[in-house]
Amino acid sequence: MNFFSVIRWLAWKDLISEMRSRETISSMFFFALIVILIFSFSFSMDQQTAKTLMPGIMWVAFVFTGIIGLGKSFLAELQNDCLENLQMNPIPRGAIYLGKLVSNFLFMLIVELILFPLFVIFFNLDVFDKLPLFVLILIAGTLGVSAVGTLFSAMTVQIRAREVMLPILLLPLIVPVMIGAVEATGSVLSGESVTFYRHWIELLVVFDIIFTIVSFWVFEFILDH
Amino acid sequence: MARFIYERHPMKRLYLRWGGILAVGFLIVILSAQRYYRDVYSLTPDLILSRPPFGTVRILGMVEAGTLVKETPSNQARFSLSGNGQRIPVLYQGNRPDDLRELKTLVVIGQWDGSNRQFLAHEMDLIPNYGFITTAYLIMLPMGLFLFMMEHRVLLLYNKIKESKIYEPEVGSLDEG
Amino acid sequence: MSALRGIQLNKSYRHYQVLKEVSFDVAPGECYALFGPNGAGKTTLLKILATLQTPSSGRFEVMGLDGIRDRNQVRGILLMIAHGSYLYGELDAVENLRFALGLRGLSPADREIKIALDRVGIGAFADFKIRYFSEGMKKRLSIAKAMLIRPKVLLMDEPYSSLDERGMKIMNQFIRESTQQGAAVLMTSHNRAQSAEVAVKAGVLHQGVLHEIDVKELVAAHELF
Amino acid sequence: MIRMIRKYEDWFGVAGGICIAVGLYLGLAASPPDYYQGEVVRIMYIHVPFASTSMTAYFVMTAASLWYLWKRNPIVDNMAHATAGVGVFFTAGALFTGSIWGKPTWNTWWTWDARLVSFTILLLILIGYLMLRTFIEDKEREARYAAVLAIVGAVDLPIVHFSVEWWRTLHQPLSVSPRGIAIAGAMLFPLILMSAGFYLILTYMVGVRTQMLYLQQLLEAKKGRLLGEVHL
Repeated sequence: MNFFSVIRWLAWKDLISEMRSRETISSMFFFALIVILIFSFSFSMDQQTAKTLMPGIMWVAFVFTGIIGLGKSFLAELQNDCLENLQMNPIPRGAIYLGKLVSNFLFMLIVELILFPLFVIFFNLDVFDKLPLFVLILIAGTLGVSAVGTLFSAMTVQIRAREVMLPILLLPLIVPVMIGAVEATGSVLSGESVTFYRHWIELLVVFDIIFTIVSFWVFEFILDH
Repeated sequence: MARFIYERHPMKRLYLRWGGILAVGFLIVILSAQRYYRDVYSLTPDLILSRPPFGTVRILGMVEAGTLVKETPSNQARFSLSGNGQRIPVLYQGNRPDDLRELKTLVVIGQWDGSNRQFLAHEMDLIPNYGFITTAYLIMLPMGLFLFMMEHRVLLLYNKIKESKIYEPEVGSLDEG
Repeated sequence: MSALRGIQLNKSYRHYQVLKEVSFDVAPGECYALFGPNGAGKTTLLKILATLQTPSSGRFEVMGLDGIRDRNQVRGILLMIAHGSYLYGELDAVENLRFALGLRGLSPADREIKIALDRVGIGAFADFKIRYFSEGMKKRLSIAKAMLIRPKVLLMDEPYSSLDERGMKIMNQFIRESTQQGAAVLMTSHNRAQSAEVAVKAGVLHQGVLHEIDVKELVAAHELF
Repeated sequence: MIRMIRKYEDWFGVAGGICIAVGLYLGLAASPPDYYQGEVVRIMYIHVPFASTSMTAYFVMTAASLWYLWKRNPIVDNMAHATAGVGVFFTAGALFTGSIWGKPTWNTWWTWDARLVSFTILLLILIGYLMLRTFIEDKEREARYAAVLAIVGAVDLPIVHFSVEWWRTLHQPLSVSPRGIAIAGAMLFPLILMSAGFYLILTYMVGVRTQMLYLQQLLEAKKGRLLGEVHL
């Protein structure tokens, strides 16, 4: 009914806007690129250390770019008071959350999928036989970050010092995602068998489910009195 | 009198209460300092050699390697204890001499025998690390301060709310003319 | 039955009480014009009625529904036209209309949208991005949106601001049409002459207190407050 | 409710003070040193109460936040706010005493142990909570957002704990074991006394701070109403 059409409309609106301006994705992409370059200069890695450090560097870059994208996500709604309009419309608040989650998740995932081949080239990885696993980890980790991030993006966009508050609130909460994603990526890279890192992927999935549900429920209190 | 202070002067009551707590705290500090000098404070071997003490003292040092000789039936042990570049011979006679090991740092308690130039120990103790304990318990100070500030602020606010009057402007606003 | 009724609404912010015991009544087909100096609480009153804020005490009814308890139904009845145009800069005029209507579950035919745009005089700019629109054009687009939605209760925050002479005429024409179709309109305004053409009731909000005045006074009086 | 707090809080304060005083004496002087850890074990009598009270403080804060979202009682929000302020202090105390205890026992100030990491995250969330509250003007919105943050944090903390625990066991076998001390009866009593004292003091502090925040708002409201008459 109305619920899913609202999600579709919101995601459609964000995707169309992004396709026309390319503002968010390009800024996320170049920021991530710079983060990667700075990391590789500051560690002066050889082949072996590169392999051990790579999952951490990759996820730090992804989360930082994610924060950039999340910060911009609700900022666009502030122009022309669009957020007020969303609040005044007779639509379920959870649908607004899910609509924004879809677009945030897609933006982050697109940037990550562009960056991932660069990682493969920069760090000389051979990943081609395990590509589906990597994509699964990417999706699970990104969903975790954007599920919590969309909630806090909506929260911080309406307060002072929003640029500072989003990372301050978000980063401590996504520690489990970081640990799970970095460990799973590292294990896949070092060629361990799936049984050794299955629990990390499970952790990510559980985190995603829990926080999508919790955020979906509490989002009502952010947009509504 | 007490009732008067209690009800009419909440500020005074606050200061009295915290003065009392401060006094008790001060007393505890003095008592524990005394106890520290009696039971915990320990000398080092070089101090023993330069200024031989009287009575029971505590000495902190390390059991020198290769000097420990245990005499099992008589519960005795001989070793030399080193610290600050000096060493003194120790004759230990007491409980659990098995706990003695070479290269172990410990505290021995006993008397200095000036004529034989050796230390007669009857008890030993672990290294006193009261520094850590004291530091950990020092957190009670900021905790008290925090609480004091809060109580003080509450009373100030009560007074302010009681005293706040209707605002009276000096001149009429321009748009009232 | 009244379309919009406020009953002893109070609102206090941190520093001052904005609204004091504001009560009013707008019947269907009526237009109520609200005047008052800057900072008198007009916009706050509208935001409370638009369910964006809660009153500190008191209540209001929209078509007999409680504005706080049944706010989801109330939101379906109300439409607000405010300073913020609620438009997305990267979408063009038609897409913005489709999005706004889509959130309310409406999907008008292309021809209806074209007619609405032509009536407010911006048909020629239908596929321009909103980013390039002037404030007056955005306001006209808002009128087109309201025409398509046909709400039962219309809230307008300074409808005449940033509109040209023709724009004001279009606005008044639209208000007249809406009231003839049985809609209730509550507007705040600083333009006495224009409001007097459509309003049947008027009030002055001064220092948070609402005084009802006669509509004839709107043109006759030298000074309202 | 504020009247109730004002009426009963002193009893909590006095009882807590007595418990802590007696507990300190028993813990620092009367109880025997631990066989393995020696005198250092006395830090336990302050560290364990700090740790358990800070967790309780977060629990209370979450409960108050849920209650606020349900009933919208401003005093409950003040209470959640107060608990966060006091909780920051207790959590920092737990980390501080834990770190000091860690040095003589494990010869390190810090280790990436699951408890330490979860307490650090707890501290960060609490500080973020307090910062968030200072950045919002609208009181009602401030209360709502803070409550949401508290609830999300409460859901997150157990997950953080488990993930760090898994992570630890993977990277280093637990050379530093959790503080498993076989607690003798003579040590148990002062520990219980200190814990009880800390819980009472926590209640007292939350009471005082709730009052403080409530009165601050009252004063602002009072000033504001008077100013409102004259200016706008």
